[in-house]
Amino acid sequence: MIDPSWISGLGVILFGIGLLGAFTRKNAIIVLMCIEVMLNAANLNFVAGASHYGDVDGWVFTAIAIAIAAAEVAIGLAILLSLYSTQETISLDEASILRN
Amino acid sequence: MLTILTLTPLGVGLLLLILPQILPGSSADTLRKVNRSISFGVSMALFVIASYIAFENFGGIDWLNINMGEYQLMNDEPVTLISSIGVSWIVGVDALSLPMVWLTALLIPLSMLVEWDAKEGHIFHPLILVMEGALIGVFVALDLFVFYVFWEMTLIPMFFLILVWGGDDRKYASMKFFIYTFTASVVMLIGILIMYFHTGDIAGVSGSITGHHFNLLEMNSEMIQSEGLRHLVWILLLIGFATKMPSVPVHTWLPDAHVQAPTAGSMLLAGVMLKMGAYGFLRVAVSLFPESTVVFIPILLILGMSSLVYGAWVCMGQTNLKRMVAYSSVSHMGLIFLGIATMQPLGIAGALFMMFAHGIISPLLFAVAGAFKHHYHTLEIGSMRGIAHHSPYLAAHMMLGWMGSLGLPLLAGFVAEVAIMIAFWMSFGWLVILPALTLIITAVYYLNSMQKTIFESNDRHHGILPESLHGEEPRDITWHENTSMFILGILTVLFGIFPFIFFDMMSDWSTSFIQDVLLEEIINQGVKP
Amino acid sequence: MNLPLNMSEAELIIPELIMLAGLIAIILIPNFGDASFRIPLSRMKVPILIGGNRFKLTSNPKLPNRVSLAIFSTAFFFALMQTTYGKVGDTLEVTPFSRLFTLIFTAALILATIATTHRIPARANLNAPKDSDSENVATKKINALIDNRRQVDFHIILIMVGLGMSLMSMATHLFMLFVCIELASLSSYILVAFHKESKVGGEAGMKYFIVGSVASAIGIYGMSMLYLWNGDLSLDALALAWIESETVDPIAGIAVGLMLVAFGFKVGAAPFHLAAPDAYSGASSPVAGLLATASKAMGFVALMRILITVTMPESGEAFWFTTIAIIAVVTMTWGNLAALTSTNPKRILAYSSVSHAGYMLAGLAAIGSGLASEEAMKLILTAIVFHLAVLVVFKFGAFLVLSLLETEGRSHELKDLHGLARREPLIAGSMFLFMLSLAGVPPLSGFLSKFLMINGIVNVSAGTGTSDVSSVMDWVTSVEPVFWLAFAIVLNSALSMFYYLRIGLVMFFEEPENNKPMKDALSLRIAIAFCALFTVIIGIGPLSDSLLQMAADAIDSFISN
Amino acid sequence: MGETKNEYRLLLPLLPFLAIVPLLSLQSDSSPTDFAWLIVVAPFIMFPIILITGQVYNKNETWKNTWKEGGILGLAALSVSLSTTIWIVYDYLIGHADIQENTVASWLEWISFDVLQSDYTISQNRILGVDVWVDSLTLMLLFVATFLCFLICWFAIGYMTTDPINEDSNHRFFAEFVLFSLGMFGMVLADNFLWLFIFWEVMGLCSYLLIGFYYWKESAAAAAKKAFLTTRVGDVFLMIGLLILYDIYGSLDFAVVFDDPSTGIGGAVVESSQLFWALMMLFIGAVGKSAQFPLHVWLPDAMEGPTPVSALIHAATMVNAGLYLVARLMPFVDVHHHGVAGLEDFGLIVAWIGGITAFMAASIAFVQNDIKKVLAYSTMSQLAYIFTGLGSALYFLNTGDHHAGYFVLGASLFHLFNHAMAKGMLFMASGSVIHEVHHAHDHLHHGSDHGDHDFDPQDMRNMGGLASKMPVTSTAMMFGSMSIIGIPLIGGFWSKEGIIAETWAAYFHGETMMLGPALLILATAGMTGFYMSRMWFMTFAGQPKSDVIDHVHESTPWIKEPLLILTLITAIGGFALAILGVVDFLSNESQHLSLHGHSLTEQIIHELEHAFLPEDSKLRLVGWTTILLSFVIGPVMAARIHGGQLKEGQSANIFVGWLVKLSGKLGTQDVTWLAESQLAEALDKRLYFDDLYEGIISRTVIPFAEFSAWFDKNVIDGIIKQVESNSVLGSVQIRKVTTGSARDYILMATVGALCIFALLVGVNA
Repeated sequence: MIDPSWISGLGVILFGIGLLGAFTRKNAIIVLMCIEVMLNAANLNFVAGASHYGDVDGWVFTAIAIAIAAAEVAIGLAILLSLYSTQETISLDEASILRN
Repeated sequence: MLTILTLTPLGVGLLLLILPQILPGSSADTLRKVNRSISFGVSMALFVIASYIAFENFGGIDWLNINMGEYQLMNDEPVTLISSIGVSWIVGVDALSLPMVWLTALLIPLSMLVEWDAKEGHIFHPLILVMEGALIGVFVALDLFVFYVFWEMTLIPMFFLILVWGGDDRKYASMKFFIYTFTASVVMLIGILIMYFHTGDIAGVSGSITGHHFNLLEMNSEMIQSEGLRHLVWILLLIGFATKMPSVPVHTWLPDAHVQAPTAGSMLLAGVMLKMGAYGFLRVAVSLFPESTVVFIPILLILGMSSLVYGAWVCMGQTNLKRMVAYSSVSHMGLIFLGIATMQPLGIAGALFMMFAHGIISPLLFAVAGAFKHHYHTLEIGSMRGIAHHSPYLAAHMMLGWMGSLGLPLLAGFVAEVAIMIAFWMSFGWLVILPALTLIITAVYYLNSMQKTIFESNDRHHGILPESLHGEEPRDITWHENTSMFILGILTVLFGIFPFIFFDMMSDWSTSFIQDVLLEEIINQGVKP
Repeated sequence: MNLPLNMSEAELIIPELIMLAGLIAIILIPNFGDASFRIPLSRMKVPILIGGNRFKLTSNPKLPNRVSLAIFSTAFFFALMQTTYGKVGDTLEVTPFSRLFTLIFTAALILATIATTHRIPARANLNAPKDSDSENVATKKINALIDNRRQVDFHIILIMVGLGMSLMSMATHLFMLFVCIELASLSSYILVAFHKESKVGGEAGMKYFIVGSVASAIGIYGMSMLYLWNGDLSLDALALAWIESETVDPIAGIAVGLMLVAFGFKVGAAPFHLAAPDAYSGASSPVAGLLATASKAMGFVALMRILITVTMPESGEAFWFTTIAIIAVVTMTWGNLAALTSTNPKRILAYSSVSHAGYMLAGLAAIGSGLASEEAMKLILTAIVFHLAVLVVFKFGAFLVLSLLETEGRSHELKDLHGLARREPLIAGSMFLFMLSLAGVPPLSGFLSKFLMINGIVNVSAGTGTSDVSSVMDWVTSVEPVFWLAFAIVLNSALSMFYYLRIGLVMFFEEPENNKPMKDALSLRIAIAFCALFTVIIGIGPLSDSLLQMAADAIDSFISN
Repeated sequence: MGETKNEYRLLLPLLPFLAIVPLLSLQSDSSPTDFAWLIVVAPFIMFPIILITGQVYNKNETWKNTWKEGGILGLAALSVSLSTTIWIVYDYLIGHADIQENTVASWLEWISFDVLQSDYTISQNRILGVDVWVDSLTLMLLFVATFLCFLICWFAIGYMTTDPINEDSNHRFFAEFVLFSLGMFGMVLADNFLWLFIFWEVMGLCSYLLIGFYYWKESAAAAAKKAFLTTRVGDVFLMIGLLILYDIYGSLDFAVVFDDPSTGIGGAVVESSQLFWALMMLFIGAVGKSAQFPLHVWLPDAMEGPTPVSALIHAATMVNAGLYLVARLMPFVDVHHHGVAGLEDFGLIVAWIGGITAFMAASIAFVQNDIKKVLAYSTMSQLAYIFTGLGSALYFLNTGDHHAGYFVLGASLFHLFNHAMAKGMLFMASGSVIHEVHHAHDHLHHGSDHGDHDFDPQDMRNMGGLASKMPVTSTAMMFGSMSIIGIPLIGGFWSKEGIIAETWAAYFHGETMMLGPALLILATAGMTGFYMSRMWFMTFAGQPKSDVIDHVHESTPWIKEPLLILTLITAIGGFALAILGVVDFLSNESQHLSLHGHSLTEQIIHELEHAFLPEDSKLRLVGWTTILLSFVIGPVMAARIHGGQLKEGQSANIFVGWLVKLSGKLGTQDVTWLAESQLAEALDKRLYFDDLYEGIISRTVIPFAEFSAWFDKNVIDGIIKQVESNSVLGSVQIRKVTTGSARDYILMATVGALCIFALLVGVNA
């Protein structure tokens, strides 16, 4: 059995990658992926916690979090589509009519 | 009675503002006339009530023997407004507020009369009525929360008066007026809140979730333990009140507001709104924090003196009639601080009378200035000469008002000046030379401005008309303006010759005020009377 | 078999159940039609009512709107009438606190629904374009048809927002709290992006979504760390663990910090607020109003849960005190400064919303200073809740006015407000009233709430100065710094006055572009009038008293668990 | 003026007013002093009536012809005042009322208040009220005021209503005139310093209004302003004086203050230094009002007002207010009656100011060509005489020589009386001259009264030889001038002699500082002889210097009667009063005017002896020097320069004819070299005082005022504006952070999160 701290350590790395990606990448899809990565980092924590405490709650949280992530992606993609249909870009930098 | 006096104009004014918008029909002109008549009628009725209150009481023994804390409440039962934080409706008047209430009730119909034919009259006159309610509310409320509410509420109608009916630069002026005074009064609000926080619960305001109340009558300085904090509260209050008065160096909103305001707005602004500052200062800051007041006499002295002297000098440098009159208000308000700083019953009575006298003289000044604007379309001193030919009545009113304001005996302003001066000499000796010399400066700028407007055309039959008239035939003032100014003029003379109508009452109040509130601190602080 | 919900518990959550039922109903009802199912092998047709040609009633495009209005109104009514409180399952608890927030949320949703009636107009009796129609007319007809089609979508999402928010206020479990917030948030992303045909609609939705998702991902990660730390995410357990740990565990501290980011985004605290003005100006006014009131209230509930219920020590300064205080000051100043020169009324309102978040955060900071007695803490919390409640009236009121403007086109420029007083004196008057209330001018309700806030801060701090000093300077130097939060609020109020008045100014001063009165949107007008009326009567008088009492009761229940 | 005969019926409305006082005296047993309020109230009531009626019925024929645009109404009010005054004066003179008895009784409790005393107790109910104070000083000045107001109002009806320039605005004149009378009467009657000051200021206002009566004339308006402001400077100091007095005595009532001036409120001993400053401040007020150096600049300019105004306000009444005030101060220094010792310096200062002004004004009068300006400087100079006299009186009283003090006090006040009568008359006469010359000019240049602006009807260089054309006026003017010069036996002689003699006496008494004033006024006596004579000769003797003069003739009766009455008083009144012991009466030494038990002849001889042959040989020398200077040298010089025979065929009446002839015989002297000298230039420029003041004001006051305005606009308000613009700038900057890119938002959020961590760690570490 893997020590939970390794798992959460991986989580920290994943979270860092996700966050870094979120504000360095221009492409909205990639940012969306980064968000997924961050959510997965949280999931890893839940999993680690569940195994550490022997608590079933953590598993449940993970499952629900995955569901939330799925919903988020669905909505996100839809929004990105509608953005693309009007502005023909999904670059975060270029879609900046609203500013100041 | 006072409740009626406060709420009727508010209610009727708001109703007149809103109802016609909802009810369809009736032409704009009819509406204007109806609204105007109703507003004027209501304000006259309120004036009658106010006079009744005033004359019923100031002759009576009860009235003269007011002691601090034994207010003659017109409305006996405090009504709880917001029990959760201890707000209740307590109103009352004493010699400090009564003249102000009467003055307000007087000036409202007069200012309506001056702008009888204002454009968009269906809003104008009701707005002034709303103003009346708020102003009277400030003077009668004895609950600090309600006081503050009315205090800020006066800003709104005035903001509109300036914004909608003001001069060319009214946008800037109305914003400045509102933000400037609002800023000062929120600073004051902190002071009020510190006081509030230190009050204990009292019977009758139970159910307060905070355990505190706003009842001014139940507050005293002992409730705040820390002397430093007492001083801080006093200073916070002073900031709010001094800005309203206004005192140098926080006076610059006034000239802008005055120059841009319509005549009625200026009259009310100068006549009553400035007095709110002095009133509040006496009612709240001095009454509750006598110790700080005595400790900070130098501050009062500096503020008063700089307002008076500096204001007068600035007046001399003005070229705009209304601006000049506005600065003269600053200058005169300085005398009020000086009167309070003397810590003499006479000085305080003089300050009170100054509030009243300036309240009838300055509206006259502004009515005159407004008439210039109205009939000659300019306020530039020196752009015209010999106007007395064309507008003899205007010239006469100008003469009277100007003379009254420069403190000519037998006119109301003199009484206050001489009372303050006597007290000032008793307290500060030769320092009196500064205010005294300022009287000369005052005379200089008033005479100069008169010289350069109504006199000196070098032509027996014609004045030199301003270019802004564009060759129009100049007119004298209309009958409404004339009536209004005439009444103010008569009152100026009346209270100049018979000041005791209000002065004795004020004097008795001041005596008991000194005796009950300030004397102990004066002795403690070792201030030499 | 155990029912997941027994009757007594169901009674407690009637408003939520109504919304749930409504959600199902609003999905089903517009689909009712005369479709029938032929029993195989027979000629008998059984009407199944779903599909086919819709009935006249169910095909009416105005129906969803009415249904959702009815749902929110009933929910509001039941929430108002509720007198019994208790636990529902393990993760929900109905308290006066949650009920007050349900009221706030449903009230905001009612207003949003009314405004949407005119923002996304539904037109019954609309025909498809004919060949003879010109291109313009055809486009118009098609757009109207699209509007009709998506009526129901909008209201479904609206109800989901309501459901999420309402449940969230009851949550006693952190994970439940998060899930509910996600439900409401995800729905609100869609609402922001709802006007996908406009360029700004999609963009606003995208920004709000991306930034919001990042924030909530950070928050969830923080929550997961909290789980790692404690192993139990119910608020009670967390609070207990917090008290037991003598010093702040770094993991827990970081976890709370991460969650602050997520909730900070929701309330619009600097520097997490940046997407908010974009979202407000891109979204339709009703949605923006929803974000500024209900969504903000939701964020504050979460903040209060995490900061007060969980991490507030018994005595002494909370570890987050300085952070929140600084955020508060930065937030209010940033919001006001940015609004100062903005020319888009929605952005101005958005920034004003940011600054209001700052005021409320200042209140929270005052509690965190550890100087507050229980009384003072209650007072400040009451002030915050009261403020959130009255915000619905005047902030949403302002957005309603903007909605009215949107019925005739744009509301993105201050220019669109020019001369409103000439055209619509009452509307302009109401708008001015809302502005004054936002600025905190008495006797309006905005004043009362801000007043209570400053009052609370002063209450906490004014007693801290040394009492035996005689000079002002000594006192000033001895007073706890939290006292200056009151000054920060006051000075910011003065600063904010500038742009609030500017809106008044353009309405009353500038010449209108045209003099025509606006569209006769009666229900919207009535809603505006109601808001204006309540802005005044909640400011002073018995109604303000009872609302304050309600808030106080809510806080009592909030503190006690 | 054809309707001359009918004009008197216009006076009929006066009858009921004249009947008021007799009716009252019959009806009531009370002392006439109880009705003293009538003196003030009558004009007070009439003022608004005239003003408003005049404004409403302006241009109405009846109002114009029958009511003389309010003149008749004014006269009616003044007649009430006059008759009441006469009643009171009579009552006192016959000894019904006791002058010394004055009690504090407030007729009007103006304001009442309390004072926090230095022992921290509050005194109860101090009252500043007003009542009537009557003593000999009051009686004399009251009579002068009411009498002259009445006469000059009479004169004004004729003068003003026939002057086309005043068309339709005379109601304003009469209303202000009446208001002025109110101020003057009130000031004289007031029983305390405060009300004295109040009425004093009312007079100031009226002076302002009346000088600026021709308000459209720039010179008139400027003169009015100058008058008001200059006197205002004095008034402010006067007010400070009141404050000090009030602080010392706790009251401003004469009765309280004079009861025992050495004891202040609460029995405190009054320090002389304290009182000195109070008196000095009051004196500065008096200097301003009475146009003494250095606040004298306004009086010559004040001649811009209509001539009746000059006659009344700027010669006979208002300018005397300063003298009245100083005379009122006597009890403070009178060590004989509880006065405070050690105030000789005050007397010296008063005397010096008087001496300087007397000399300066007289020398400037040398070169004036405007007939009214000559009179104005003469007024200034004569008032200065009185000040010198009062200064001596103060000195004597304070050093304990109260006999001399009372004598010179009485003499000074007597001179005040004489001067008022004479100068009022002189101005009226000059008015008559101006009026007729103007008319003649208009007549000559028919219908073009706007055409010839160069012609100045007040310029004596346009006159000459008028003695034959204007017999009444020339006679009146001659007696008036004689009185002013101090020609023996006529009017002013009796008083002037006393002043000069006693001032010298003070010097002989050992006060070397008194030498200056004594020498100055002695010299001035001669100068007075010169410039008054010069004026007369230039106007009435010699050849006509302008073609206008041939058409001059005296016409309006309204103008003539007052002249005649005053001529009579000037010619013999002085002598008569001197014989009746007016000097002692005025200084409160005696109660009545009477022969003091002597026979008439005895008394005459006594007075003559006293005047011409005083016992002290030094004083005898001074007296004769004075007579020599003023009677011989001055007039003869003037006659030599400006005198001359009338035109062929013209003759003057016997009163003046001799003088004209005499002047013709004295020959001529050319003084062109003197007239063109630097000195004459300086005198013509009024010794540069006006330039000096104007220069100072335009270099200091006005720039400073402009600087203040600039400072207020750019610094005090500028700070506010700076805050505003900085906010706007900050706003623009901070809005730039919202770049519109979601990436940046996330970045900011991350930075924020890091900051939060930093804070959390930093604070808790």
